[in-house]
Amino acid sequence: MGEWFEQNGALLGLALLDGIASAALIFMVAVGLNLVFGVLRVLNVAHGSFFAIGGYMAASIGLLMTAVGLPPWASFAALLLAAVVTGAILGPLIERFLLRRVYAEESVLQLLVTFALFMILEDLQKIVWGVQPVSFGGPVALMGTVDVPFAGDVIPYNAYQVILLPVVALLTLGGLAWFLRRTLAGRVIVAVTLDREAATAMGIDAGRVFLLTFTFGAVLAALGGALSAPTASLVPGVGASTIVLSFAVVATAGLGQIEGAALTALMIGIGRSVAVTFEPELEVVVPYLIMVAVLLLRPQGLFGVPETRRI
Amino acid sequence: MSALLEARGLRLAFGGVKAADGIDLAVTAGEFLAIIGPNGAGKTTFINMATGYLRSQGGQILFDGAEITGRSPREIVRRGIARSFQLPQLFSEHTVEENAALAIAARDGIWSPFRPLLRPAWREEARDLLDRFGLLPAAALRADALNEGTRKLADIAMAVALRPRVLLMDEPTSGVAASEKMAVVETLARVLRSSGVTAVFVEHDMDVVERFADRVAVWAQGRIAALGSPAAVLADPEVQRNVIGIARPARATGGRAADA
Amino acid sequence: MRGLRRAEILIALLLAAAIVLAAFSTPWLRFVLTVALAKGVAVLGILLLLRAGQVSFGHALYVALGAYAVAFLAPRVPEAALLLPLAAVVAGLVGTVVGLFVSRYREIFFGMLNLALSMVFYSVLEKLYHITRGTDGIRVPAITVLGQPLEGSSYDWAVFAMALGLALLFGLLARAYLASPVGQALAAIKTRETRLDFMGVSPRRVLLSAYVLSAVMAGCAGAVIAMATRHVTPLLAYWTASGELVFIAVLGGAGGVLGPFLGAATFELVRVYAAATVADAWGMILGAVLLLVILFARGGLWGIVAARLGRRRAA
Amino acid sequence: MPVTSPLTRRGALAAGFGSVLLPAGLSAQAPAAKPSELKIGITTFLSGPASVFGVPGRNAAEMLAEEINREGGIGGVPIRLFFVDEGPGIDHLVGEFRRLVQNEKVDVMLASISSGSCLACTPLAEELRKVTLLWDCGTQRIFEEGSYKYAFRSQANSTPEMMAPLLYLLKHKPDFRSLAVVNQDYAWGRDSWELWKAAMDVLKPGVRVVAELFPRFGATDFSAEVTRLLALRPDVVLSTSWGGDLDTFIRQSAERRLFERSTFVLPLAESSLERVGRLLPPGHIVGSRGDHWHQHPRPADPAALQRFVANYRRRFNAYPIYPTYHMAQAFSALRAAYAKATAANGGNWPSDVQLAGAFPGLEFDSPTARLRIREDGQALEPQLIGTTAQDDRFPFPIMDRMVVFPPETIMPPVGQKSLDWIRTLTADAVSRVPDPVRPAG
Repeated sequence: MGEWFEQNGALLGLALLDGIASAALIFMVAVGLNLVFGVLRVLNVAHGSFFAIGGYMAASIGLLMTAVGLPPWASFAALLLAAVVTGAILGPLIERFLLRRVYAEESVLQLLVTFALFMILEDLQKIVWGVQPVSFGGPVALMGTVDVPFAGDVIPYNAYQVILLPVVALLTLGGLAWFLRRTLAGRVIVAVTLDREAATAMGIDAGRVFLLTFTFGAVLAALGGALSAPTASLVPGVGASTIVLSFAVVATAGLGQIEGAALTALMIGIGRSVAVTFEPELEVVVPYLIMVAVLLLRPQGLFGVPETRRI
Repeated sequence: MSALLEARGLRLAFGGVKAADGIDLAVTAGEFLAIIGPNGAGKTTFINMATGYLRSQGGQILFDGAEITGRSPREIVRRGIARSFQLPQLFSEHTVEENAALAIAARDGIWSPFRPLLRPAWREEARDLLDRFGLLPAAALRADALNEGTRKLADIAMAVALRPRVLLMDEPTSGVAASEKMAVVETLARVLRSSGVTAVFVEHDMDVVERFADRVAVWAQGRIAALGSPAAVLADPEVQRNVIGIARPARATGGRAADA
Repeated sequence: MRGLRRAEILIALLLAAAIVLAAFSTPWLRFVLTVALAKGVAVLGILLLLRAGQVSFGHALYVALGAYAVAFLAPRVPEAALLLPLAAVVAGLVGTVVGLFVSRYREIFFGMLNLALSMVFYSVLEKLYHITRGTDGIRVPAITVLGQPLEGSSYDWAVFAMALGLALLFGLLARAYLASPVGQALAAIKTRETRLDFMGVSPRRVLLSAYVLSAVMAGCAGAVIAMATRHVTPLLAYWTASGELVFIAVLGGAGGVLGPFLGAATFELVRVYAAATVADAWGMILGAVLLLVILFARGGLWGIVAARLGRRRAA
Repeated sequence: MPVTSPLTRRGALAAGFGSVLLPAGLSAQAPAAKPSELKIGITTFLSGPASVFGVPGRNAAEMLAEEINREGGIGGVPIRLFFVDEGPGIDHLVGEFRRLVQNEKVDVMLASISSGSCLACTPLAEELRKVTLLWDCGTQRIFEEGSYKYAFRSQANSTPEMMAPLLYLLKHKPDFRSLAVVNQDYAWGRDSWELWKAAMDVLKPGVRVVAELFPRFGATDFSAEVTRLLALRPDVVLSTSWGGDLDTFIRQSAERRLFERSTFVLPLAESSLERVGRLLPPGHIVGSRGDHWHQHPRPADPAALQRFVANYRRRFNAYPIYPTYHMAQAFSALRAAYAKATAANGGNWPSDVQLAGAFPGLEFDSPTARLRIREDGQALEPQLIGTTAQDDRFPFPIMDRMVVFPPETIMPPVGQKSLDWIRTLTADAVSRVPDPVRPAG
């Protein structure tokens, strides 16, 4: 073991860096989904569409800003703007006109409503943005690289990926934790997550909480998409692969748990990059293996509270 | 007489609250034992422990001489201890008749995948059972369409359908309209006596206790504070102050025993 | 209620006759309907789990297992009458092992564990490239049907008949199962699982029985799909294929065993017509159809039929 | 618009449902009267990540159909196109294939981008006795493992597409000692690596393969892979990826200066050049799955290529990429086959069998070369490989030191399987690599 570390310790360190960067993105998307699931109890498949549309929107706005000659730093504003625009338009529309009509229905119907929506939005993206890969590299180029020493050499990393993304993810985590625990609106959300009946019985307007949470979740998904636009190319189907991964995170993390989502994202991100370094063929199944392993040990998810079966 | 169901030094605490603090209680075969006591004293906890829903932190539970401490609810019910619930636990998408038939099926074996649940024999037994509880008019109604009193009776009927030797009932008359309460109790008593079931029930209504119980146990702060015949126990000034004093006024004003 | 159950059989026979007629009059429909019937059988399994309130997002695993079982065994056992039960056994065995694990879980955990396992299987199919040919898939060699080496349209007819036979068989089986105590206990899992425990019934075992049955059904469906398309690829196990099964279940309606078949036929035909009209936006059309059904006909297509029948009876 | 009208197609579909049609088998023998229109079914990706190729392919088909119809059609018969999406999977594809043949009565099918789709469609073509041109899929297995009377391929296959870049590398960068591969995790990614590895082991034994990475198809982040490659410092990085995957891989490699450490071999990068632009630095080896590029150094008919490129750019605001050339090849082959079969039939319109009979030995023009279909149904298509270079006329890298490989030198003869043939190769193969073409003018 010690010998192995001597040989591979540095490699492991590099894998950790990559893992943290990719975990940051996974977290950004999954935490929104988990929040929405915790409060509305709707597993929102269209979350993947929000991610994709947020990404496309960021690329469009960013390229537009560059075209009209705005300074380079404006590209960061483009990312944020894209997320807010996407989430604040799509979120309330969908919650108000679709989800609200099926809250009383069985969960499979709610889920299928979002699935149908996902199929529709998927084709809409193709109509609006076409099928050719779209990307927007501005912010990455702007931030440049940081050199990490390795074996008498250096490995350049994108500052955007290893510094900005983790910082944004940490700020989001911290901000969310503060919001949920220290503010009234946040406590209301937590109350609804823990016990919807009791919360509504106490006079909480569940409708408003749902609307706010859903919109907030949509903004987070779109932000995830916008943040990935500078490093990845957006193609049709990118939303689909995002949503499966986010589902896995939610199930592993536990209902509505933001710290759970963070830890799960970290495990998946690092697990995958370690797999790429030492056992590449395992990379694809890492999220699923982690989920199965966690649920074997903790059937309610990492941070899930075992639901007392009330009698 | 030997005890059919017996607790020895049973202990369970939630956080700092002691629901059972060394309980010794023996239920004799054939008797109706009422458990009374202030809210939160641990009465329901006793039922939950005896049926395997909660695991005790100390002590033993014996049924028919064999230890059942820590067994699963399924195993305990198969040995002959059934229970009913303070909040009725019905299958809300099924009719009352189907609920009863499911209980009968659970007793006789549900693994007959090619014969319908409502096969003639079970259907007849279900209807007979419902008839004895006066539930026949509601047989075809979905369980989620019933009023509270009917749900309560159906809940008990399902437990009775299992043909237990001991039936543990958690507030069998809460939620039943005051005007019907005594009739319900009569029905219940008749059904249980005729099938020779031993009954333990948690109850807040002292009229019901007086009428129904052979013995009364007073549960207070996780201990059995008093045990004896209804007349003796209910006359105890200590009991009157601590337990009945809480329950009586509620009944006088609302016409109902105070719910949990 | 009884009347509706009898009407159900009548409608099933009418539907079968209509399908045969359509397959007879229009050769290309024969294939589409074969696949639709097969998917209907798989969806029937989904419906059993839906009765217990559980949604599996991984049943494509069993469809793919059945299909690959046929593809791998056909060179050695080139007989449909043997391949079909073999596929069912393979799916049933895997279903039992997986079921023992997932039947402990409910709701999102149940759904996602199923999804995870099907995705792991998908990856295995892709990774074991030298055995499975990866995404290129495997061609199913020519097989005999009841000893007859068939070709062209007579082979297609045989597979169609097999699909129709399976649909009827499993339709009746599922009907009997759902009416039985175990089947009724499934719905009890959804509404009040703990009570089952206090009645001495293991909810886990009840769910397991439905799970194994659903795996067998999906396996048979996969076998028929393999025999009909004569080419199997890992895409059969992808999560979207599982999603499609749930989609069809909801579209058809979970209220009766005819729902899956109504749903599957509608799904396939809408997709064909949508694809013929706007080849690159069929997803949007399917999505819109599903939305409309959920918003305006919550019982699905079977719900609409049943309501019509009920009204006529009442009138 | 002469191409498709949704309304009439829906009508035709409705008419087909319920009308009693002849059994499919008869269509091949049906008397061949000259039809009023020539119906062509085309399967291509219209959804999912592979629509990156599928949609340009369809665009090219629509453009070509219009051009052909403006000139009076094929043999005087206007053509009409029917598109099928490969995205939903094999069962949908097979159903649509049957519908087009049996209900829409298409005369010819152009099948598939995905090799899996082609493998499913070719036997179907035989069963339905319908001429099917494999217009884009790559797998060499089809004509090496089976023989077909109705299926033909109007472009090269994976073997020459991998042999050409390997030989180019061996000729122009002969002293590399280590190599890493980063291919998409699906059949093409695995297949292309298997071919490359087998040939490399024969032609340059002893190359150390330091990493075999197969990231998920459709992956959006290659950071871990790039890190691994930066740490390993292989002399050569091979990637047969394409589409969004390749764009992202190039982008992340460029940002992290991996291009400075290793020479990249990207056999499909032609399709990404315009999008990745200057991110892809000079000095790396790229190919285009065939003999096509808008700056082709020596096209057989420069005017034809220019016209094709200009028309496509005008219409779709992008340079044509290899699927569009492949589509043009399929149309050209079809046109030539109809001409040949009609001539052989005494000037009368050919039946399905007669049309099929025209393909073996058929010669036809691509925008850049004259191609021939061998007797096994496989076309002989040259392969163009070049090295990236900067050119101020373009906002993206162009190819320099371009080599056009004659097809016979980079693929097995009829009847021999690729891996068997590869084992017979000698170092001679490298010395026979042609010199780079000097662009005319």
